[in-house]
Amino acid sequence: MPDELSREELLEMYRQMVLIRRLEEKAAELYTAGLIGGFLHLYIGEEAIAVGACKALRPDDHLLTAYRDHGWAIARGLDPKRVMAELLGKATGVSGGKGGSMHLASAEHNYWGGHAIVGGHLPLATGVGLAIRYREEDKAVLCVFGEGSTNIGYFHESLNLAAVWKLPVVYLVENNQYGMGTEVSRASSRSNIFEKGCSYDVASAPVDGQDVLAMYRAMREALDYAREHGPFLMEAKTYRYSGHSMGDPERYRSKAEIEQWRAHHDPIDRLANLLTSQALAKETDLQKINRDVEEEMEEIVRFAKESPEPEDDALYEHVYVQPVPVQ
Amino acid sequence: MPDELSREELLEMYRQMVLIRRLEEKAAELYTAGLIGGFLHLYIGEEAIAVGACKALRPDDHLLTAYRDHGWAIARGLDPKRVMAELLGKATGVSGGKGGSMHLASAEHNYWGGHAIVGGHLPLATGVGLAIRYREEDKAVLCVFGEGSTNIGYFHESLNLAAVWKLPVVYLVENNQYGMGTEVSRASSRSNIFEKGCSYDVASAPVDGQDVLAMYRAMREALDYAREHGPFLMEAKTYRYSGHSMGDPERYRSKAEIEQWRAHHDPIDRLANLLTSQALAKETDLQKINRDVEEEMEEIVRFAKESPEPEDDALYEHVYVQPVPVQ
Amino acid sequence: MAHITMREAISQALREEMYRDERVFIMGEEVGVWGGTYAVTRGFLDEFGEKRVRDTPIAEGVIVGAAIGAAIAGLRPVAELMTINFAFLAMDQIVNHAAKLHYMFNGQIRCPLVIRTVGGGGRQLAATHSQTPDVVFAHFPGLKVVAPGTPADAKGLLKAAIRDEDPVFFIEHATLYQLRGEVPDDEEYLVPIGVSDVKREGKDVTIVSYSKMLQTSLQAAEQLAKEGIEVEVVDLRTLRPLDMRPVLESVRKTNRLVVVEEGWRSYGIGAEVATRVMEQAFDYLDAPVRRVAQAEVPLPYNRRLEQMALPQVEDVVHAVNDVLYRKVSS
Amino acid sequence: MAHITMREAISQALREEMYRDERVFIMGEEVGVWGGTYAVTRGFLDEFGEKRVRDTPIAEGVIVGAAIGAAIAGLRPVAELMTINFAFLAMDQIVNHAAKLHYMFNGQIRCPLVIRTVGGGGRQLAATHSQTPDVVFAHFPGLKVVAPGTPADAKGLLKAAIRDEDPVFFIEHATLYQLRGEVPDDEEYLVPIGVSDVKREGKDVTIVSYSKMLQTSLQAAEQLAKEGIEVEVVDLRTLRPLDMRPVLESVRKTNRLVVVEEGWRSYGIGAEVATRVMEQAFDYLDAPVRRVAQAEVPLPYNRRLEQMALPQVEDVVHAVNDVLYRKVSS
Ligand SMILES: Cc1ncc(C[n+]2csc(CCOP(=O)(O)OP(=O)(O)O)c2C)c(N)n1
Ligand SMILES: Cc1ncc(C[n+]2csc(CCOP(=O)(O)OP(=O)(O)O)c2C)c(N)n1
Ligand SMILES: [Mg+2]
Ligand SMILES: [Mg+2]
Repeated sequence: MPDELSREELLEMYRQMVLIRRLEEKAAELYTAGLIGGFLHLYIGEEAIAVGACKALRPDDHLLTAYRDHGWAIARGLDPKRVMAELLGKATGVSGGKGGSMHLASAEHNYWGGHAIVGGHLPLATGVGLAIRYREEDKAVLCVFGEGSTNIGYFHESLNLAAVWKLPVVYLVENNQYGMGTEVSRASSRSNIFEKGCSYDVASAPVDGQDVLAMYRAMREALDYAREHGPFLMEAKTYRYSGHSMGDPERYRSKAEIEQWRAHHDPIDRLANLLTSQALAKETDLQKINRDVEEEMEEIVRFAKESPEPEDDALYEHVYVQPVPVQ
Repeated sequence: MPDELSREELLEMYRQMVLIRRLEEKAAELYTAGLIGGFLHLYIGEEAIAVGACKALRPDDHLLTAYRDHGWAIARGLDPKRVMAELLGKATGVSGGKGGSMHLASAEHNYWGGHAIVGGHLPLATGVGLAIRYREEDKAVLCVFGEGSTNIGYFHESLNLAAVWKLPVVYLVENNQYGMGTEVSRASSRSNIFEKGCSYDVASAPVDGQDVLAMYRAMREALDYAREHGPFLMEAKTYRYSGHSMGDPERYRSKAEIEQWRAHHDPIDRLANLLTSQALAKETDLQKINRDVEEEMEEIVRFAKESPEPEDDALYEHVYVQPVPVQ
Repeated sequence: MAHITMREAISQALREEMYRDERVFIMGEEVGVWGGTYAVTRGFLDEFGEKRVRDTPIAEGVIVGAAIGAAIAGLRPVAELMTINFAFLAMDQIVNHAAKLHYMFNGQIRCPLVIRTVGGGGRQLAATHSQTPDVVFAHFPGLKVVAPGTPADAKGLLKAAIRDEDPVFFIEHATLYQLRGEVPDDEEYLVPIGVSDVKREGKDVTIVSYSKMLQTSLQAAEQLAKEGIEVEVVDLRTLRPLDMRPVLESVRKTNRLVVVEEGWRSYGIGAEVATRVMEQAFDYLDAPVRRVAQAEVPLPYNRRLEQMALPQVEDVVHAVNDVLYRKVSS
Repeated sequence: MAHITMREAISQALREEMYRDERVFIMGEEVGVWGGTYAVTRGFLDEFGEKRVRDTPIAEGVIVGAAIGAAIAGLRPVAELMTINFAFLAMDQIVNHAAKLHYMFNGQIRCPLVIRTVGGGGRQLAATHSQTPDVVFAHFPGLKVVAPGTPADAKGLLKAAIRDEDPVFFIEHATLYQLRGEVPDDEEYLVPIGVSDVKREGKDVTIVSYSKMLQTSLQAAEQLAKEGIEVEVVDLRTLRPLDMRPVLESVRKTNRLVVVEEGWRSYGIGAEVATRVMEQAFDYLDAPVRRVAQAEVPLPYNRRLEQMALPQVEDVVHAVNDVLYRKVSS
């Protein structure tokens, strides 16, 4: 049995990865059908990162991510029905239909969003870390972003500040090798992103982002390190199977490259193999999970479709917490 | 004889350092007398950096600096009379009295300013480097800034881009140990700034900024490296004797610390000692230079004081190169 | 003349200028291999090579800053910011550097630079990706700010911008790329920066607008024409410097003014236009100026709410009826 | 009541709120050891310690961003940006994040954050360090923008800002710190955000202004009073949300309006005020609104040129005479 994870926990991690994938496949369908608008950034291929990392995250830890956030929302425990409802812009959505795919969040899960400005949430996460130190809490922040986002000033300013103030933040880079269509080495002076910790004297390490258990272990250690010492920079090597967002012409990579990853590095297959090879589950157990997820998906989609649109008044709500006295 | 520098060249470097110092001492006087307004950032104590570096710079290389720029302007060969006139806001000033102390520049010297937004000129210098590569010229850019400016996003974005595109830029950090009143280790995760090259895979080295010859040698190499390979990050260790700007209460450091640097690390004394100890100059030769500079200073101040103010029309000139057809 | 899309017109302008002048090059996120997020530079990488079509890291500050530097050193960069929302990450370079260097150094430095960017809402991209903050950039002397509303203007103005000696902030609209119109093939076809243009003549009411809202206004004018109301539509095209002559002439004729903009009302483009009309044609106004603008909320993702917040043809029609004191049952 | 300077009033507000609420802390460049570039936080480091008075690196983006993050997590940060010119380096955090998170996440995120900063020209700091771009921040829904013009307002508004649940952009003026005035000692003395205030009553002309230009306007009013002209001076105090009630009431009485601001005229504060008056009190205006504002150039270093560009008391007097159609030999 790997680590201290029980069979049930491992099966639950498997289930989550499958759920994320199914939910996104369904979302792609609904997008094509015109029920989802705006941008839709799929996470398919990267599921092990969110599921492994969130397994290591404590409930009272904090999470901030980029716009490629469906997997993170599910793994963090948000209700998949309300996630799907958000994609459809419904009042029942986690952000009331105002945020959409890129802006999932849930205050009760300490999940502070889904952010669409590249790198923009790194300073925010750094500030959440500051609040933890300020209140002398035993918590950490997980801040997730793509490798393309490490070239922007915010990365530098955040890692430096976190290092100087020893803030408990794990900066997790999902290195899926492309930022939109730009291959990492064409935009970044280091293709091994974890090496960028050195300027800040920040501890860092790479991890196989296709291996949910490796991800879990590395993240648990990184979070403990962050709580005790300060920032940690982790690079998860991964790959996205779909385009950057829906409608990506994908001129920047070959079908063969994608196929190679799908065939040999799929995170779901990998966990399935581990489970069966170590006799922790039978093929039929996994099939049952797959079927359960399919069923759940129907309920998720039904809920989202049948949910009401936001009221007209919602347009003017939440501009301010505190309305002003006059005007 | 150190390197290939002739006795005359060394004496000229000595003269420049003395001129910079006298000019700034005079500027401080004129500031107190109310003839100079705004901010005035003195370079006293750091003269060896500009003089050594500019000696290594070719005429057709480019230079951009921060607001602590008097020394750089002089060392780059700008007319000291017109530099002083600029401090007094006169029409004869290098920037027509519109720029002031922080914004010295001279197109004919490829000196593109004096910039007052911390870090703001790093992207500009990077772009000048891009133009050099674009036109396949055998030139380099020298971009100068303080250690406090290495914590801002521009530093990161610039070094990364220069590394990816192999641009011929030497980024020179004047580490005078304080950014205004903040000691380097309180703001920067690395106090040895040259170590910040590692995230970018950019070659880097420290140099003794109080030693004009070391500075010259290191800069010559760095410029050659940049022309051939790409960016170089150099850190000159130095110290400013005066406050950050005029009127600095200097609560952040002790008088003893300043005295220690003045007494043991003064760049002018150091070159004087070298010249006399190696019998390249007699005490009286140096005294003669000092006297000549004093005399020149009188002429400089007279010129600046007697120069006319800009005409009223100057207010509306140079908002645009190309006025628009109507309005 | 060719009947082409705004996208093609912009592409054409870039291509022609790149052939005309070796110093012109393009840099920005996804302009090369991808072909431009809005497909404006599709094929350019093959045609001009990596030197002149440069994919950059995601780092708006240095994209604009390096473009300024290259301009200082004598090149003619066209820097692309994927959307105007990201221009805020380069705001210091745009307003503190590009807009000021020429003045501050007494003319010694020139920044002949074009920053192309894409603004506007209506695509359900939510609050951070749907803004029309054009006015914010137009506030700064030293910058020129251009925002075309037709394919022909887009081509002519972009070519003029590239040839201009000053920094030009060039705002395209995300939902206008498919708009078609007649565009001169002429490689010397230029539209001058800083000249407003009457896009439709009329005698009853003046509408002032630009960019996407020019199209909305023209549609409203069309609709009103059926009811016998002749609307004159003036297209600002350039927001800084602002050419008020055609606006004033029109208002002196119609005595009624509606200003239509996509951005937020408060401190928007409409306020400046209205105020200048008041300053310079006070006695000609027979009714208070009406502004049509975006509801003052960050734009929501939900399609219906988003459309509620954005100015629609009916809002323009309504405002025109208002300044005519027409009571219309709706 | 105590007769103290604006600097002392602001210090007092900060100090009182820090004692009142453990969650309030200060972060920014040189706020600690140095004691604040404008000496506002002198002594605070000793008094409150390093935890609550935090010197930061020079990195405006993360200063504001980390403050937002701390606010999200329940603290009450007062982030200081040394000058408003550097706010452009944090523009994305201010307008794309602070102003939008509450809305975009449907109320789940709150940013009770104050960004204190310092604007204004007149100190020969040249183009990049002398701006008054207040309007640019006031354009964004989701932000509250405050700019006091008296010591009492500075204290009361800053305390209200710190207690406010929304992000407040608080603009002080670099040349007002020495201004003295009566300030209540009361620790519960608050001035509500979003309420304009009549600072001087009069019946002949209305001047609308705020911040430093409030003082300039009051001086002009004093001077005009000697010539028998009674000027009413309305202080906006808050630029967003904008409270027009006292302005409209005043204009309905005086029928004449001058708007005085330090920033550039085009797309400035004056345009919005003038336009709203036209929209809501069109028939009351007996003369076109006059704007007094900065010449549309980047501010030069030279003192004389700089002063030429900035609005002076005489400019205000002149504008008042204009709207009164008074011919005055000058
Ligand atoms: C500041 C900013 N610039 C540009 C964009 C447009 N954009 C959105 S995602 C993206 C690529 C990001 O790549 P990466 O960080 O590697 O994340 P990935 O999408 O691969 O997960 C870009 C350029 C943006 N949203 N924000
Ligand atoms: C973006 C920005 N933030 C803050 C300032 C204010 N400021 C001017 S100089 C300075 C300190 C810079 O220190 P350093 O880079 O070490 O240069 P030094 O003055 O020591 O030469 C600061 C904070 C500024 N000019 N620009
Ligand atoms: Mg990526
Ligand atoms: Mg320093």
